[in-house]
Amino acid sequence: MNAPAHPTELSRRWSSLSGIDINWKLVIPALILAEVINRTTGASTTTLLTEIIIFALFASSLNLLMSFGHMVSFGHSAYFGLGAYGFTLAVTKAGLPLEAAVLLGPLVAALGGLLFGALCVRLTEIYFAMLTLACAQITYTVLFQWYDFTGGDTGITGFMAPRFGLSGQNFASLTLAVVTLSLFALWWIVRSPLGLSIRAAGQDRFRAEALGLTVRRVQLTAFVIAAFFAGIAGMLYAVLHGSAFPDYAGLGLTLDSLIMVVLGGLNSFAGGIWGAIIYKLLGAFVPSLVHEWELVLGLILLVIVLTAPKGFAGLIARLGLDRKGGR
Amino acid sequence: MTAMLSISNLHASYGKAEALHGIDLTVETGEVVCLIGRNGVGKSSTMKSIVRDQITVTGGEVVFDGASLAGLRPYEVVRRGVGYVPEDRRVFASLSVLENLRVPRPVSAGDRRNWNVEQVFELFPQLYDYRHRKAGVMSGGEQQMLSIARSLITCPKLLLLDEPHEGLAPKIAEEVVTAIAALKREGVSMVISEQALNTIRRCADRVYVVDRGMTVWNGTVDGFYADPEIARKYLMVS
Amino acid sequence: ADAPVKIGFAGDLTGACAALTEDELNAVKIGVDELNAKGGILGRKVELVIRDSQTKPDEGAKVARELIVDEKIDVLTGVCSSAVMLAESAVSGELKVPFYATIGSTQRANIELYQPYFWQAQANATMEAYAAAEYVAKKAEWKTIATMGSDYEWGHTSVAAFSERLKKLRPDVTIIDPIFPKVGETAMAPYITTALNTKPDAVFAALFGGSLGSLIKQGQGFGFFQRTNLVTLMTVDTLQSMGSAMPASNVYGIARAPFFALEQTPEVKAFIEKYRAAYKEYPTDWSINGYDGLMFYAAAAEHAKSVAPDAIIKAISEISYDGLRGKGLKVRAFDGQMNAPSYVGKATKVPEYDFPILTEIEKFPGEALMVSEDAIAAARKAAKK
Amino acid sequence: MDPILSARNIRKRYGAFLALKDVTFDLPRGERHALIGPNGAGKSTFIACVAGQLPGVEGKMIFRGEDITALTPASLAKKGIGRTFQISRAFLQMTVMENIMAAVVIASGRWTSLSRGLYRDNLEKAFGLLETVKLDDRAAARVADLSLGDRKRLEFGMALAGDPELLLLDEPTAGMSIKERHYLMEMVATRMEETGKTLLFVEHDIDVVMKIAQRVTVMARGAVLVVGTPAEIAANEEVQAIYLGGHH
Amino acid sequence: MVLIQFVNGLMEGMTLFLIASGLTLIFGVSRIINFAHGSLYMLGAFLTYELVQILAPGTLWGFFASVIVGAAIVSLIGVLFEVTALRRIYGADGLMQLIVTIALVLIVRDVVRMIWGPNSITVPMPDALAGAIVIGENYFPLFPIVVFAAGLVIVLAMIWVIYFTRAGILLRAGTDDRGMAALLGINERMIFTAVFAAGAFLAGLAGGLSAPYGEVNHLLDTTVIVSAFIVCVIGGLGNLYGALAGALVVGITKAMGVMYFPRLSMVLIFLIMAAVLIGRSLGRQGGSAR
Ligand SMILES: Nc1ncnc2c1ncn2[C@@H]1O[C@H](COP(=O)(O)OP(=O)(O)OP(=O)(O)O)[C@@H](O)[C@H]1O
Ligand SMILES: Nc1ncnc2c1ncn2[C@@H]1O[C@H](COP(=O)(O)OP(=O)(O)OP(=O)(O)O)[C@@H](O)[C@H]1O
Ligand SMILES: CC(C)C[C@H](N)C(=O)O
Ligand SMILES: [Mg+2]
Ligand SMILES: [Mg+2]
Repeated sequence: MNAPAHPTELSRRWSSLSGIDINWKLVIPALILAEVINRTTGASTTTLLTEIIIFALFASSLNLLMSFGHMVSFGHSAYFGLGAYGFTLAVTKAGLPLEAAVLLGPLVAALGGLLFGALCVRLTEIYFAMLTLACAQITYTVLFQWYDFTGGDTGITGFMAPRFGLSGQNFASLTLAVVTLSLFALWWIVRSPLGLSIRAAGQDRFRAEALGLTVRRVQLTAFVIAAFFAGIAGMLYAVLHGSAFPDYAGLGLTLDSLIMVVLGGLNSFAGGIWGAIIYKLLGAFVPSLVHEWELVLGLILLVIVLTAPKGFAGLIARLGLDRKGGR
Repeated sequence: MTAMLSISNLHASYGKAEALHGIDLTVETGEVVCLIGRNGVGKSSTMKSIVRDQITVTGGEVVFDGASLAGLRPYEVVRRGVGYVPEDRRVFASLSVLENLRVPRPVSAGDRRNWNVEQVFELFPQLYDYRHRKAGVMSGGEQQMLSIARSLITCPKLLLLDEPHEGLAPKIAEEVVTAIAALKREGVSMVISEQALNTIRRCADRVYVVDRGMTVWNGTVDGFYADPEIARKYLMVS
Repeated sequence: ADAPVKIGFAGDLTGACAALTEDELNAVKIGVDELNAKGGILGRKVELVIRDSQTKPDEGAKVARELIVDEKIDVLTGVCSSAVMLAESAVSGELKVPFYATIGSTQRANIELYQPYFWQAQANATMEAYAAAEYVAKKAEWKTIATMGSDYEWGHTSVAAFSERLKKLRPDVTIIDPIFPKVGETAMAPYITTALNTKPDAVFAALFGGSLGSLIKQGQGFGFFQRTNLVTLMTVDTLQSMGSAMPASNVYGIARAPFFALEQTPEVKAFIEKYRAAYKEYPTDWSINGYDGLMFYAAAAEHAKSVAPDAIIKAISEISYDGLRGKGLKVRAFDGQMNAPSYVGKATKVPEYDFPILTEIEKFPGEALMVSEDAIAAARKAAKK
Repeated sequence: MDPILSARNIRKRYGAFLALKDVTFDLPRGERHALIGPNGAGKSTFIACVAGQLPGVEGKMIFRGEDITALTPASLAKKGIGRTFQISRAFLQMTVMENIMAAVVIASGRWTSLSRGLYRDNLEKAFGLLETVKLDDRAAARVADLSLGDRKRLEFGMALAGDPELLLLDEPTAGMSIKERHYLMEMVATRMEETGKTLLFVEHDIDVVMKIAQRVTVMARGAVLVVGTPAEIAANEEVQAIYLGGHH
Repeated sequence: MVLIQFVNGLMEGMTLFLIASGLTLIFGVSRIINFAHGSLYMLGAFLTYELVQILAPGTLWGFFASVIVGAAIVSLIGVLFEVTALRRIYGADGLMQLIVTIALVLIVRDVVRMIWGPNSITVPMPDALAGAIVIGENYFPLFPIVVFAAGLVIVLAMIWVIYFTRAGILLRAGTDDRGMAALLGINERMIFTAVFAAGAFLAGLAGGLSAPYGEVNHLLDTTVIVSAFIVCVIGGLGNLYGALAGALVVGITKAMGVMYFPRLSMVLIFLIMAAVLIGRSLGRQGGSAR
């Protein structure tokens, strides 16, 4: 029917068909805005900003699994915790220089992801989720109870100057840079053939296998990548506060990250970022405004979910504001 | 004869995407009407609009048995006497065959035939043999039989059959045609979506050709075959 | 007028420590009102700024930082959980703002994690366990003691300290290896069975909250309180919530500041009345500690004639303070530990109250329980390694 | 002729039910072979056995001289066995184009690639497949939004992406109009013929079988009933009795 | 000792089953992971506390009446929640529903705290159940035995309804494909509301029944929900027989674990869960591969 199209014509058509595009018109002002807020406001806003940035990465790493790999993890905090402890212990126990410790944290998280992931990808759906939960709880318990090594439930504090001794603002800028690069890497992965395979494996494993994809291996790859980036987030968080606690690998943080991804918008790359912004802002302001903050936060969550059942990114897409929120 | 079903200028969409843009369809009481058309033109969507399955009706009228179906939920439509066999079968995978057949709400059929489990087993003996098997593990054809059988138990006045022969071995397909003919004799009206019109030729009264979300032609089966131009225009792969 | 003196309360208002912290905060509010009625601290109004650390260390560190940097508080307090306490203490040390604890009580804050802007305005966990050991040691007929503790820092520290002191005092006593139910465990039957199996004369249990209540309630079905004695943390809130479910005898409780056991000075009576009027219930140990801790800070400020951090830190070890918990409370400069007393007594139902109280109480002055400076120094050195 | 696929005494049990009873079957290289039989005869089960999708299969399966009995679906796909499913399967939340591209990428074996150059290299092939199955106007549609017939076509395209040595089609044309059935099956047949590849397909439309297949195997109740040319099969009385019914 | 420990385990197992049954029921039918299950349990306990005081504290009938009335109120609350919130997002991703139930957790926790304060309360044990059966040196506490019996009754009732009545068939049909159930004339919304009512009732019942035996405070929700999940997962979510088996396995292993692996108190059940999950091979059914 059609005459064979010109190669550039083909690639133009392809990119219009496979777009999870970066909307530079939104991203660049957002980055500038973040930096301006950082430089012009007080210390606690800077801390909040830094946390939002860190959690944007954490939630996005989970989002890689959930939205693209269709692997719902109920234990993603494990890798956040491993990143934080990997870094912290590298400093306190191994006495490594900071540069090395900073790398070690995410690597430990990735290793944890490899170990646990190898078990978890043998299962699917809710059972996958539950095994990730079990793995995270085991991680949490080890951190909680291994006093001699991890400091137990009171965590590790005071081992170094928080933020490498940088000023809050400078550290916020550093975090912004690291997270932006990481998010870019995640985005690159999602758009690459690997990302396509991850999505394929998640959507129909039987179809994917019949095409020749070793589904477990792809899923394990995704798991390790997600763990690695969660580890970067955990490491940054430990540096920010100059401490590490077992809670970093706890159920609470897992739930937070889930809420972020879902609130932000499943099936959208930007979902994790939106979620981190919204949920962290709520978490920062609601408790300081009302005593019954859990009640109010619960109600707000309810309202958000009921008005935007596709998450915030879905809402944005509906308003036609953002191409990133596309699919 | 009064119309059992009359659809006028029906528009319907999935989310934002409109799939039907003007379906007109009338089924007289006791009549068997066939929907034909290429893939993706809206045959299934038409049926789904009648029972409000997944699709949202955005315009037009659907009158069934003298009353409008507007604003009804699927189960209410079905309780008024519409039976539906979806194209993708949708058997309850974790239920046994027997349990699948116990799902439909038993209705009193009035003067129509009161289908019960024994009777559908007579129609499809293979189902009886496997009555304790989980529906999800049955072969494709077996599932199709079950799906048809299940809808019969709702004792419908109007039966919507979306590609009922799909996946059935020729012999069983033949039996289904016989059953359709029998149902017709009992006064059940039917809308059948069918690709292989010749299978259904024996019992169909009229044919509607659907194209791009609209009904573009209707007439008797013989009329359809008399005019090869129609088939060329609307049924050929583009 | 001068700017107000700001008290930053970064407490565990939600989460596992909520109940204790709320009692503490209630009393702190009374204290702030009293101070303001008297003209404030150094003539400056006192202002309370409250944040919820959610019983999460990182959240605690964050709100502590926010209070110090943005709210410019003069002193930080409020924590209950030891883990949050350590996290906030680190921030206090980094930003050099005084911080004192009135509930959270691990001794690690005095040892390797000590920083000079911190003090514990209550007996720490180790001291309380020592008090229990002293009390138990006097029960000559108790020869076998079983031990258990909540499976976290506080439970482990307490059991270890108790065993260590008791062994010293009573070499003839057999101490059974401890068992550690997980934090918040409420299915205590297996632990009860295990403990009873050793036929102990008493069981020392470093438990609180849900685990403790469950132990007492479930124990009765096993004849626990006919077969043995229980020595455990028994603060006023626990006594109240147990109410009629408290066994008639054989329960011994460690407490920090049970209102009925305090010397009933006019101040104490007035405080109890005021608290009851405001909150329709008796003040708990946590309330009294919270109030006393605040007043101690006010006294230190008056003494130093300043709320400047270094002046305060100097003052706390110079003054001797007379509070609800008795006379002569002071903080040891070496590790920031206050010589606060501990109480041990027997839970008994009495007609005056609709909940059991402690009787046959023995009060242990802080000095008798505090770990010596040498020992602390040695522990610090050991931890460095 | 040396068979590309040779099944020896294949037996598959579902609980107490014996779905395949010692099926022995040889498929010559390059042949177009139809598998027919009553519903529940075990056709799909047999296809799944060949594609390695069922656990606990007894007997021996030999593909291009190699024992493949215990291999996983993915490794079989890499060895050159492609398939479609009776109840069509695709990546529902991806676009039609992405589905095809995923099939191409996976078939190329370079799924770990982070380079989008791989897409560029395969664009022509992907768009070609899209056109072959006549879905080019639906390229941007989410598969979940496709009609059932369109999904079937997509499956065709995906199965062809790996240029399999042996293509297994399980009722590939169900839900299509007669014209389309013939078009698609002829298209596949020609493609297989040109490249010397082998086709095994399950089909209930006897006209399609007659036209496309060189030989036909009839299964019933888990066993092979007869094997023969289409004409022989159509004339076989037993086949008529249990499968075709009186009408044909 | 081993025997008593085993009995302890059985008793705890049944309590766990009571907790988990409602969760698994709701999940089984609606695929919703009801995070608020622990909150409903907690409400059951607090309502029992209130009702016992109004009715007849200490008496057997007063206790059971309070538990049942309490559970009924919880059930109403559950229905209210289903109708006003959950129902509106059945079409959305399942995780959205999870978030909605998490929101409910937050709301209930604060409301409970506002009404009953943060301190623990004690529900008085009915006098008749306070004792124990003493055989030689062994004590078998009466109260858990009664809870065990109640649990058994509930298990049998649920199994009967779900696997042997048409109502049960409709429930399971709704699970498989709620839309299709509607297309066969079933008012599927009613099914879901009814299931939610039943699940909430079971949660309230479990909360009320266990209240006198442990501490009741506003933190009960989290502990309960985690153990309920574990039990359901070990048994296979949505599977009643499995939940029963899972509950007993967890109860008994925990009890035995105290004797044999005291250091593992915190992780033991997670280790069991992981082991069971890993042990369960990925079900590759013929149905899904055709
Ligand atoms: N669930 C859905 N969501 C969005 N769009 C849909 C959905 N189902 C069908 N469509 C679209 O609606 C149009 C009509 O589809 P329908 O299923 O009615 O076609 P059909 O005539 O039954 O075709 P076939 O013969 O292939 O079954 C198609 O273009 C299809 O892509
Ligand atoms: N997992 C299973 N458990 C029990 N029986 C099964 C299972 N899977 C398939 N069966 C039965 O095995 C028989 C063969 O099924 P199969 O799908 O291979 O048939 P088929 O020949 O492809 O039929 P159709 O033409 O209807 O697709 C059927 O009777 C089916 O019910
Ligand atoms: C019993 C409590 C006062 C112990 C406190 N939660 C701590 O961790 O120190
Ligand atoms: Mg259709
Ligand atoms: Mg088949």
